Amino acid sequence: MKKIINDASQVVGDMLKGMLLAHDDLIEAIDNTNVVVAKDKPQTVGLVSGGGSGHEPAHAGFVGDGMLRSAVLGEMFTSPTPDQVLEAIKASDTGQGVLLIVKNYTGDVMNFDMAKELAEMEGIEVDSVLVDDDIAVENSTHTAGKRGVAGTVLVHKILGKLARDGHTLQELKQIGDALVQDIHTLGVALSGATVPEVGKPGFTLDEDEMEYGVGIHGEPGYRREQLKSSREISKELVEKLVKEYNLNETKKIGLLVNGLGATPLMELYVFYQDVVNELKNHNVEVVFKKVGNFMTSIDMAGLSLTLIDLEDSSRLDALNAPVHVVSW
Amino acid sequence: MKKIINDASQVVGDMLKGMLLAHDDLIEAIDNTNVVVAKDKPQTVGLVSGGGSGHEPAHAGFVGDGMLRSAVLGEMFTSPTPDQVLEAIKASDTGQGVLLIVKNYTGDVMNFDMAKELAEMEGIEVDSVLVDDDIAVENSTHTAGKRGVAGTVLVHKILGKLARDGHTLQELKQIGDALVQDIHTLGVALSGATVPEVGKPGFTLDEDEMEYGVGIHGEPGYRREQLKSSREISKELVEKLVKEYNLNETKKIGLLVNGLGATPLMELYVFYQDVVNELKNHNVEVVFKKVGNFMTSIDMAGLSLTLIDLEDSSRLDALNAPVHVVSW
Amino acid sequence: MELTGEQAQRWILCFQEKIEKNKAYLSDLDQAIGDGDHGSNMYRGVQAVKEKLNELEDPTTEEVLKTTAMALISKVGGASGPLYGSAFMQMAKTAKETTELPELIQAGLEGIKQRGKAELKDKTMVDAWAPVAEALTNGTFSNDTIDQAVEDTKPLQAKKGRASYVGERSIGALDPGAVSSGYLFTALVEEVLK
Amino acid sequence: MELTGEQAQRWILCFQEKIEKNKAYLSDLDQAIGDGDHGSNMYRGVQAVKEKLNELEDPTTEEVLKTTAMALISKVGGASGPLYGSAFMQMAKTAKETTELPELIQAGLEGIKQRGKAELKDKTMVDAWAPVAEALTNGTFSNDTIDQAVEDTKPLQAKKGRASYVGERSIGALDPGAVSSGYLFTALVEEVLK
Ligand SMILES: Nc1ncnc2c1ncn2[C@@H]1O[C@H](COP(=O)(O)OP(=O)(O)O)[C@@H](O)[C@H]1O
Ligand SMILES: Nc1ncnc2c1ncn2[C@@H]1O[C@H](COP(=O)(O)OP(=O)(O)O)[C@@H](O)[C@H]1O
Ligand SMILES: [Mg+2]
Ligand SMILES: [Mg+2]
Ligand SMILES: [Mg+2]
Ligand SMILES: [Mg+2]
Repeated sequence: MKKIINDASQVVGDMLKGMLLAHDDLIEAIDNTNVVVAKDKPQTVGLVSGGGSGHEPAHAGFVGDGMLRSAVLGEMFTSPTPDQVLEAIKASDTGQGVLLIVKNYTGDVMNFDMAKELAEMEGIEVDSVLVDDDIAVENSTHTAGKRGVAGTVLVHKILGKLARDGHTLQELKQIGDALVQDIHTLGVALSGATVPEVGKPGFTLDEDEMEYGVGIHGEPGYRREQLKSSREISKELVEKLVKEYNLNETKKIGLLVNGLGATPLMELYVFYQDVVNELKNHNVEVVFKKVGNFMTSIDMAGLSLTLIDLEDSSRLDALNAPVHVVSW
Repeated sequence: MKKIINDASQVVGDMLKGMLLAHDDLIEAIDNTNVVVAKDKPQTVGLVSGGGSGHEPAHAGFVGDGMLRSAVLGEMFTSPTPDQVLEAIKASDTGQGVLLIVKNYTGDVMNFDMAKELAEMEGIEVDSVLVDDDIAVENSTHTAGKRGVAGTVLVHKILGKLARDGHTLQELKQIGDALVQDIHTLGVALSGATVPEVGKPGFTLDEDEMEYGVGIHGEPGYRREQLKSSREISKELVEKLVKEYNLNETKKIGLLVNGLGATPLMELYVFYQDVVNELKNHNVEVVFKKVGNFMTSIDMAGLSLTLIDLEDSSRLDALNAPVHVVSW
Repeated sequence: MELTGEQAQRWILCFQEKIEKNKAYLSDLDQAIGDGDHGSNMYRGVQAVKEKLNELEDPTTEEVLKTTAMALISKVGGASGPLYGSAFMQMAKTAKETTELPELIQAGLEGIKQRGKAELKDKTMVDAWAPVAEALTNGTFSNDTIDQAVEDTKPLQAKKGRASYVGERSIGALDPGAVSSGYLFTALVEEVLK
Repeated sequence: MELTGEQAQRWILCFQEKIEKNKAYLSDLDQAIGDGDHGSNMYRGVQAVKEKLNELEDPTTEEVLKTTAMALISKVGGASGPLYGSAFMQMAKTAKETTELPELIQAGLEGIKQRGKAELKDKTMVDAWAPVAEALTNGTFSNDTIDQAVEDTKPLQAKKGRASYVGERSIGALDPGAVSSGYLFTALVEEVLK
């Protein structure tokens, strides 16, 4: 493992310190927590998200006016604890209640749920939206369900804008529940991710291997095979993703090409070009696009593609609205 | 080599296509060239930069209102040719002349010089600023001189703002020449970079090795040794960099922590925190900071630290001014 | 079979030792079918528990269980934090009424099931807790109960938690949460039931 | 020793073949003290030159040299593009006055020196061009002149171009630009001076 760090067991705290020093105009931390809060707190519903660390810029990079009110940073790849989430909820409430945006992992769901219970005991209105955009996992009652991955960032952005516009907690919950059903993501990895404290990658791929359908914590995918060209990868991802939509009539969609950490921007753009070409074979009109590192998996090489249904123009407006955050 | 690409020899063109598709609101390309031009062209001096590809988001990511008017993309790590630069100059001139921002490499200098000669023959006023911020190389008449690296991005930003404000070509040249003398950078690598067409890294480092003072094309550094902690690396870089400034009195400075491609944001923040701590031992006040990937070296793991003298408040204002570009 | 506060304290401190000793093993088990952090998650938790418990003087059973619950909830995170936390929280609540061991363990099991919604044979820690709770209640408990319960998670396919993502590939591996729960019950045998 | 248009064309096409054959070798030489692209840079250039030259019918010496210059300038990039480009551009300009070989090569050398500001013994292509130009002028030229000039770049420390970054470590390696220039002159021998 080669990393520019100090103590591997302190890496989340060290990163957080650096982040706060670098962005003291936008964000601050609650003392003695790993909770990042926006300095600017209008009287609106506060959005709270978070999860394990290692997905930078998610989630702290999306804290600020027009997106999240606060982000809770867990240990590397480990859901944060309820007391930390509770602190975030308390710091995010201005009387209009708090909406939790939670990625669908057993740990996150349970820890955020417990925090919600604790906050409600303190008289704060809390609701939550569960993001489960990763179609690599089957959504059956026999599994923990689909995982929440890069599409989560689009939920932050859209609900963040609507919260700023003054929508109520109930409205945001309702809009959010519908929204997450229209966001779908699929990822590929060229290498595993190395958690600093573990010191070795979660999985290893041969020099000519890739894996389709990996999660953002090195969860296994659905197929391992020889490294394909960008064109072939885009074909597979696009074909699987468009199946999630009804494309009898031309549908307005948005695209998010997300790097997993170690993949250069150059490759993301090469891939984006192939995605656009591939989509010409399908009944869609691309009205929004975003290319970059938004929800990473530490130093994993690879990328994910997210599609979002933007037939509802308020979603598109929300995506295009200006924000004051570190990493949108 | 593991990359998400198609034909290794076509990677620059493929990337460019993706970039244009992804950012068609901001940038376009001149037909049959690898020149990226801002869609928005106010009647001001046009700034042109560029160089070999592989440094994404540099330079095309900085094209737009308030930074560059156009960027010329060479082959991977290879200076673009004079005819391409000439096209950029022609597309960037609105009658107020064009300023070239050139990184100090023999190839870039000569190709941009030839383009300047050609443009002048066509009656366009052209001047240039040479950036040589990399203090890893000695500045002697017996070498090609210091190299231009990440600090170049700060030159784009500051001169871009001043050009938008209506400064003349002569003024910008003068301001730029003074500016580049106050910007200094030093980088470290944990791994080499792999040019797609070459297929193997330009140099290799052992699992426990790092190299101080590398360039952004895998140029060798000044020392190879065992991987150090973030704290130790920051100490060495800061100590070497502050020597370039007169710090008898407290000086206002700006910081740029730049990832070289494969290094996660997490590490950049850990390092930034150490840099700030280290600078407490020196007579500086940090008034501007930036952390992210701005001038990369394909998939190299590592980072660079840039210091800039911001005693002159117009520089700070220029850095803080809003811009419409892809990657600032 | 009442559990005194002093016994409860020794029980949990013994659990801490077992987790510390088997930290790497638990993570390796989790690496195979999860994300490889169960050992470090649990270790982070029981270290905090140890610290808190050592601050208590002559605690009641309820105090020990509640202190353990709070420390685990606030230090572990992941899936196991809320699950172990809920187990100890339910035990602490029950301890207000009774400190009978079978009732306590049964309450812990209920806490886990409520929080995690897992059923028997979903290949989770429930598969360790349920047979132990039952055997204690029926008076059929022996050391073998624990080993058997843990071992029985091997042939199961995971239906809950991170291991469910690997589908059929989870068959043949021990469930890490069941193994760590096994340590909890072995500690109980060594410190209380011996 | 006048250079006809037809000879000039054969000369440059022969140069193209040599670059094509030695592409990898030139890049390897550049990898050692530069950035490993001299072979692919030159190859990209001479491919374009070949295409353009094949379009010409009965060209004059000036046309061949100018076409070569333009194709190299617009296709090579890096350091060698402008340098070779300037060399051929100066040769083309001189060809308006005279097509005597010594004068042409001398003009090429001037083009390189003007563009790159390198002196003799800076370990650049100048170290191949200067001795050849001089020997042609003095009538002392032989095949050996080329080999010797190229070989003589080995002990030098680079003072210009990318190789200057490696300082003393450049000593002992051949300069890639001198080697490719050597091919240019060998092609001249084979096609014109033979
Ligand atoms: N829904 C659930 N109900 C009961 N136990 C569960 C459930 N989900 C996961 N577990 C237990 O949690 C263990 C994994 O814990 P851990 O690795 O610490 O958390 P994470 O899965 O978040 O990384 C599993 O081995 C399993 O025993
Ligand atoms: N200032 C200079 N004057 C003359 N020749 C030079 C100069 N700088 C570099 N060269 C030549 O260019 C060659 C390198 O060319 P090339 O590798 O194609 O370009 P780059 O250095 O930009 O990668 C060197 O081997 C040397 O012969
Ligand atoms: Mg985990
Ligand atoms: Mg080069
Ligand atoms: Mg785990
Ligand atoms: Mg070279």
